Amino acid sequence: MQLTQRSKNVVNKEMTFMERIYLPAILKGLLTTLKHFFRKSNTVSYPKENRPFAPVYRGWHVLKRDEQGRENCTACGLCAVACPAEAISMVAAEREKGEEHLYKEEKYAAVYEINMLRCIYCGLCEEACPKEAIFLTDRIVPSDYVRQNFVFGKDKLVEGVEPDKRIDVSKRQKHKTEA
Amino acid sequence: MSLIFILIPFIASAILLLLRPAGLSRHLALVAALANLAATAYCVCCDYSQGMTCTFSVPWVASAGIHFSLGMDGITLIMLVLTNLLAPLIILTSWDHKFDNEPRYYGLVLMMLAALNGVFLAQDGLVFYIFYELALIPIYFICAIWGGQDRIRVTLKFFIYTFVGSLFMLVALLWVYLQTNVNGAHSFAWADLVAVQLSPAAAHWVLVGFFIAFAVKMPVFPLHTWQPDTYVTSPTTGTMLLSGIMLKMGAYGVIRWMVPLAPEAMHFVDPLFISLAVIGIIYASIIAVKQSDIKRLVAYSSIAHVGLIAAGILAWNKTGVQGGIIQMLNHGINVVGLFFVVDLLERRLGTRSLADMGGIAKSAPKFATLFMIIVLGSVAVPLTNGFPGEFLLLNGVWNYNFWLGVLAGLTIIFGAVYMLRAYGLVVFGEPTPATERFEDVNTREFLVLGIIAGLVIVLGFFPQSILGLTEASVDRILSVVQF
Amino acid sequence: MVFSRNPVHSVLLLIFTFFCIAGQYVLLNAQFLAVVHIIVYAGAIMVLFLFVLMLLNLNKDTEPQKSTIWRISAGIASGMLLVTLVGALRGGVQMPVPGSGNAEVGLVENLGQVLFTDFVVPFEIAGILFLAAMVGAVLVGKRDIKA
Amino acid sequence: MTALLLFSLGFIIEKATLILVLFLVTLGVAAYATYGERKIAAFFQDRLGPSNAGPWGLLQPIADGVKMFTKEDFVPNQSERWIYILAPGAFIFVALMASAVIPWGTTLTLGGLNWNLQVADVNIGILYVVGLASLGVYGIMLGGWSSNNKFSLYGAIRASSQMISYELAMGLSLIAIVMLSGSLSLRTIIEQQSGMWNVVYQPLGFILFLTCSLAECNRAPFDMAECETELIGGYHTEYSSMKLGFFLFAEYINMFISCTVISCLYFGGYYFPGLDPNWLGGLMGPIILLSKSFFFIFVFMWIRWTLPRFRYDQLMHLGWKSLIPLAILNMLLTGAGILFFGK
Amino acid sequence: MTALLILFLTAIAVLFAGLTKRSLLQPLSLFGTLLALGATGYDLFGPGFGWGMEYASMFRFMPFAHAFSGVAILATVLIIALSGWGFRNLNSTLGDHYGLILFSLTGALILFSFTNLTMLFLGIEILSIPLYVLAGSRRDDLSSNEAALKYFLMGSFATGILLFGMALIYGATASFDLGTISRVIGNGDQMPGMLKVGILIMIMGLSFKVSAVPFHFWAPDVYQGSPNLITAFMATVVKTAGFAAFYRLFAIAFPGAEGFWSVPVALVAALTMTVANITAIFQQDFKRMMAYSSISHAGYLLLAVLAIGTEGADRALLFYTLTYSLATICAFGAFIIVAEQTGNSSFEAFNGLGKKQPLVAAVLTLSMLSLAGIPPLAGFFGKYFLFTAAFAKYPWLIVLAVINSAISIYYYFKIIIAMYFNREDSQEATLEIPAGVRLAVLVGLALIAWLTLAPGSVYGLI
Amino acid sequence: MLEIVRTVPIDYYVYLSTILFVIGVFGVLTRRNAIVVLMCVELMLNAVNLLFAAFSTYLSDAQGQIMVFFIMVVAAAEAAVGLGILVSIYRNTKSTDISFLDNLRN
Repeated sequence: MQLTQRSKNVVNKEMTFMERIYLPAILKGLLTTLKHFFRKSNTVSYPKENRPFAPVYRGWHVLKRDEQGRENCTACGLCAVACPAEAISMVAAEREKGEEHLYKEEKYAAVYEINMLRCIYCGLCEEACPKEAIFLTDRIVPSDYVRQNFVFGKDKLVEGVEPDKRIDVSKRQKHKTEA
Repeated sequence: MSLIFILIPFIASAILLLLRPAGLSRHLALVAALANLAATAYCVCCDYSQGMTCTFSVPWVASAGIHFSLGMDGITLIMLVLTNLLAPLIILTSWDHKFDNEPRYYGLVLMMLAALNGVFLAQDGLVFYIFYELALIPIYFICAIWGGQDRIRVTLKFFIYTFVGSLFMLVALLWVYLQTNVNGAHSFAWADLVAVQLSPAAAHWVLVGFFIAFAVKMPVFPLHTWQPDTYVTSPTTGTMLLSGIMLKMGAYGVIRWMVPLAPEAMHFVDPLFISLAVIGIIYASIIAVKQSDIKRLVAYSSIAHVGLIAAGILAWNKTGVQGGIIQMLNHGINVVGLFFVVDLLERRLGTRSLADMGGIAKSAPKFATLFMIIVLGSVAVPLTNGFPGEFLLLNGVWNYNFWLGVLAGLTIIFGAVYMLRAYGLVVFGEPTPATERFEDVNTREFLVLGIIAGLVIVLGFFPQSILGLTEASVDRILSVVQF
Repeated sequence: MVFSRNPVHSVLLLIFTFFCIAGQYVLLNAQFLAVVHIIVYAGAIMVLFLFVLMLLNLNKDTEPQKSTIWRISAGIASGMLLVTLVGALRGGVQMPVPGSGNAEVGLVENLGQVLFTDFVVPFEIAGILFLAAMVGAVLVGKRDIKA
Repeated sequence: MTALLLFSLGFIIEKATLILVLFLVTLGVAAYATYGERKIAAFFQDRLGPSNAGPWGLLQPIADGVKMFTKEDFVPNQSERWIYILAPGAFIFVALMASAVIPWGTTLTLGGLNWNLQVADVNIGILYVVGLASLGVYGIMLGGWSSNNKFSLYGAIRASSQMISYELAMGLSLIAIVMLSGSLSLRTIIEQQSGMWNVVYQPLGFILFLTCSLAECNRAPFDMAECETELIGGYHTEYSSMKLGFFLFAEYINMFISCTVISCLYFGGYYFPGLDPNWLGGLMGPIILLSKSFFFIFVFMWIRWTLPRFRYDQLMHLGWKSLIPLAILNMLLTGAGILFFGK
Repeated sequence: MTALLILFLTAIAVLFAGLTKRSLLQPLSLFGTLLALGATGYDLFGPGFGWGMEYASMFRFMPFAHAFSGVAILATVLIIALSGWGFRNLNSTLGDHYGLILFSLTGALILFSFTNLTMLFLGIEILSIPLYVLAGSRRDDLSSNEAALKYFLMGSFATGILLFGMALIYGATASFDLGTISRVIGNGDQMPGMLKVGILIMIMGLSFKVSAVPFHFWAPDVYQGSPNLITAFMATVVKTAGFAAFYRLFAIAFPGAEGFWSVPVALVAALTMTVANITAIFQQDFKRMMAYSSISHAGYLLLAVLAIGTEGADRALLFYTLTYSLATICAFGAFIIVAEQTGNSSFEAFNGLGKKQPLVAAVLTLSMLSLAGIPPLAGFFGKYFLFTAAFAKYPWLIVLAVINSAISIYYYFKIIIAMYFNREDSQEATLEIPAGVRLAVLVGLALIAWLTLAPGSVYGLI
Repeated sequence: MLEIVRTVPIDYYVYLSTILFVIGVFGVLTRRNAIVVLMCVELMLNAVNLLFAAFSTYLSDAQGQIMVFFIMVVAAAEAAVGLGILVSIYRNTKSTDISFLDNLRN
């Protein structure tokens, strides 16, 4: 019964004399490695230099604000529903008076947490979001020693208000629109 | 010719031991023994006045001066007569016995016969020694395999005793051998050995060495302790071989080897040896008187008689030596007769204790008569065969030393006492239930006992025939040795 | 080396002794011998010892001592042997010293000359010896194959 | 008398200087061999290798040394303390000793003085090297054993049995060389190759010797002793700090010496066609020799990063069933050659 | 030399054959040894090969060497003939066994012919080293292991001692050549202390090797623990070789110093026979008894060394070793059968053997009698020749020897008694005697018989 | 050169090797671990080697050194065989103490 197309019949055939003295094979191996010796190195000296990312790279999420610096997220929960790894959890809250400059709509996420250890960076939350509030970026999630620290709250997810702290997601939006 | 005496029994023995013809062994043994007897008879007719005859000599280990040489003179002839006459008788005495592994038994007997003949015929020191030892092995097996109670311990004692004794002889023989010089080499030939002039000290030790060997064999007090136990324990055939023939090897050795080889020191040691022999006579006689076991009694009587033979020979004069030779023959005949009687008694009564016997004369008159004749021969009543021998022996000792002669003479009295006491206890007195049913001798037994009794009487009447055979040889031996 | 409780220490001390002996060889102008000594003894034999010790894992305290009496008596015996030998050899070392010797005997050329001319038979015999020892070691060391 | 004294003083100074220089050179080469190893490994694997410490990472060995020295010096509780401490020392000592008999060049004229570029021209030089190689086992065995750790012990046992086994084939292949040159002195052997290198006559011997050298140095593919996948770190699992450093260092020194010996035995030592070793006041000789041995160091590393590790039984089979018979065959062929064609 | 080469080549062939055809091993080794025996015979009786008789003061094959080689090879032939049965349980190591035995035999041959201390040393080692292994060849049997270890430790200890003696002698004489040493010693009145000490130490070392008292204590354990056939080999070939070497060394190298060494050797001989014989009396185990017996024979054999210079000392040694070897091999051949049947090596194992297996019993009886030196068996002649040779020099020692051989009867007869007179046995003979064993034993017996009838044929050889 | 070597009297070498030898003998007698006993034997052999080498140099005779080679040969062979025996014993007893091995002495 052939289970796979790639299966190969093993033949214990007697080796010929040339095979048995091994030296040709060894020399072949040495030549192979020698070829690599003169090949250009592939090393990228991270963090001194960064490798350019693909436009579709999916990394550290960001919760976008609009132009006025209000959070887009309305805590609708669609992203959490869409998340196959169940990494997203949130607590919704009602916008109080005087908070209009903070939240775009009446409802907002008081707590928004993504467990980065569970997240599989599939981008479905991004797809699901009706408010263009969540995006995956090309930032790499930094390492840490404590598991708890990988549960990212809003402090790590929401982008800054100041222009220089804004995170550019234009490429993804473009990509998204294309899609 | 001489080789025949050894070859016949030896071949027969080899056949018996190797091929084990189950039913025929007795017959084969008897035939071989009779053949030997016939050869002896032929030899009796030779002329022995001119020294050795029938010599046979082949180099054995030429480079070491050893020759397989045999020869015969009068003395040897008497010993051959003794051996080959008794052998068929001894085989006949055991005819009715049912032995385990009969071929082996008769094979050993014949091997012993060969060895004994070899001892008497040997004209080479080492050949003598070898036969002397070879005789020991079959008798050891005979006694140890078919013997009575406690046989292993007793026979081992016997073996070691005699073997150790003869090793002393070997050492002495070697010493003399190393002094020989025949064209720059050593030699074991009798004549060469005798020709050696030893220093007195060396001769002294050589004599002691030989004496120990022969004294053990004969046995002479105080080296006799193996003997009664062995005689009692052995099967009767073994006892007969031991007492009838083997003892004589010692006495023969004294005549042929011991004294001629080292006469230089005889003066020093002879008194001691003779005294020991005489002490042995008296000691054995006294013990014999006290014995209640008839086999043991005969054993001790044998010590006493042999002691006398030893004393007579050691006196080393013509009467003594002649007496010794003739007495060896006669004692052999008598003691075989006595042991046969003892065997008959033991077989029929199941005991050897004198206390359990008595009154056999009534139930077995033929037996009683023949027994009587043998006993008379044994106590050396004139006109029986014991008499001339003992007379000459006593005469010899007497010539050597009056008091020793007197002491030795006691043996006659003691002998009469214990033999007749035993005879009386066995044959006369109140019969016991066992002895009442005592069967008289059957034909074969009668034949054997009859022959023995006949010999007792015939030899008693014509001692001169034997003396004549040996005289020349004895003279020669005595002349070889001057001291 | 003799007194050490731990066999491994004994081995090390013995190796040290061997080095000292090798030094003596050098002093005796027997360089070839010295190196061969190091190769054979330190390099092969003692490694073998160490190897077995480690394989069998015979650490210290696995070896009980022989009784004191035995040790003392052995000490006395060997002490006496020493005294006797030294006493007998003292002043007795007379050798047929040749007047002018050849200092080059320890050189490999000379040794080779002697070894492969006069001593070639023992040399070949030594080959037999090795073969026998090899077969023997294999025979005794091999595990039985349970048939 | 004074002359003699002066002579011996000069002798001592000459030799002492030479030893010192040699010591430093050896250590330096060994140190940079570690660097080279990492660099070359990186190149073989299309990487860069150490590059941060100094230009192209050239100060990496020094940084490593500093790191080694400052690490915690740890002696396991259940170890044989003194042997544990002794072992790395013994190992590196033996490794350093070997360079004494190697003739680094002809005579060096420096400062008006003639320096003989060989510490000791003993007439049994090659045996001396073999002897020291055989002693190398001790450091490993003692280290492995005294750690009181079964992985270490296994490593030690593997290493030592491997070294013992391969020593035989090595010695046998050496004999062929000795037969060719008729001398045990390395100097003579090199002088003998001023015309033609031995490798031409002894290709098989060279391969055997190379293989055995690899095994003797515990280099891949024969690095059973430290076989990380099975034995953690092999015989030096328990070692840390500079004791570990000694072990590692000694291995590189061994490699350096092996490579030099190979160059001397098979590749003409300080001779190179067209180059006179006496150029530059005699400095050319050492340069040639060192370049050869660097080349072989490179080859060692090349092999290491090419061939996978042997299985232990395969290793022993190779040693006993292939190399030794081949070495004997080589010996016989050489003998026959000498017999028929003369030297 | 021819014989030696044949043996060596046979050994190699056997080792190779051991890898493939195990059934071929015994015939092959038998063929090789017989060939070697033939070669020896050709050298000894015939015109000889005329080559390889001598080399550069290393060895010299004279009639002495040929004759002793004959003895050793003959013994080995018999042992190999026995081995078809004795080794039948060996699986993969059979070839090694034969090979090692043959190697050991080559060592013995060297010991018969050496003329140089180096050869003596190497010969002893080639003789011994295979035996260390063979003694321990029953690897899962602790007593065999023990035997091997003891033999090995004592053997190498003795080697050390022997070498120390050699070193001192070398220092004093500047040579290993026996002839040269003898010339340096001269008539022995100018011996330096070192030489004397050297000779004494060599006596010690050789005494260890031939297991003479007081250096004998290893022998009983080793004999008992080793496999039976190996014990037989040790007791015969090794002993022969050891004594031949002892004799050669002292006869060629140290005859001048006889006044010096003869008293110590005499003392060793006296002690050896006395202690061994007395100890043997108390033994309950056949092999152990044989061990003590062999020690006591060592004592007698030392007489030959003492008799150096006397006409016939070497012949006596030859004859004695031959008869002793034959008798011992026959005894072991019989014993192997008994031990196989009863699984027991004590004297009780022999009970009733005389009935169960008359042939075995007869063989054993005759060999015991021969060992005891009872006339007219060959053993007697052996003792006789030895004693005669040494008589002139040491009469007291001969007396002692004679007394000792009397003592020895006691323990030899224990076996005979057990076989014929102890009847408390039950089981019948269970084992068919294999043809090889029967043949070997009968050949041995025939040879004993031949030596009995014509001792001169061997005695006059050299 | 020879004169320099000979400035040390040969006696010293004899004494030294005698002492080494006796130490070896002592070890053989007292130690119970078979391996150590074997090592003591090696020590004895080395003492002998030293003596041979010393004599050889002082006598200017190569034979002594040849003998040393043979002794080394034998020592190596013996070591191999001896350790083989030890290993086989160890398999059975888990010990190399020779005094455990007295079951043959009844």
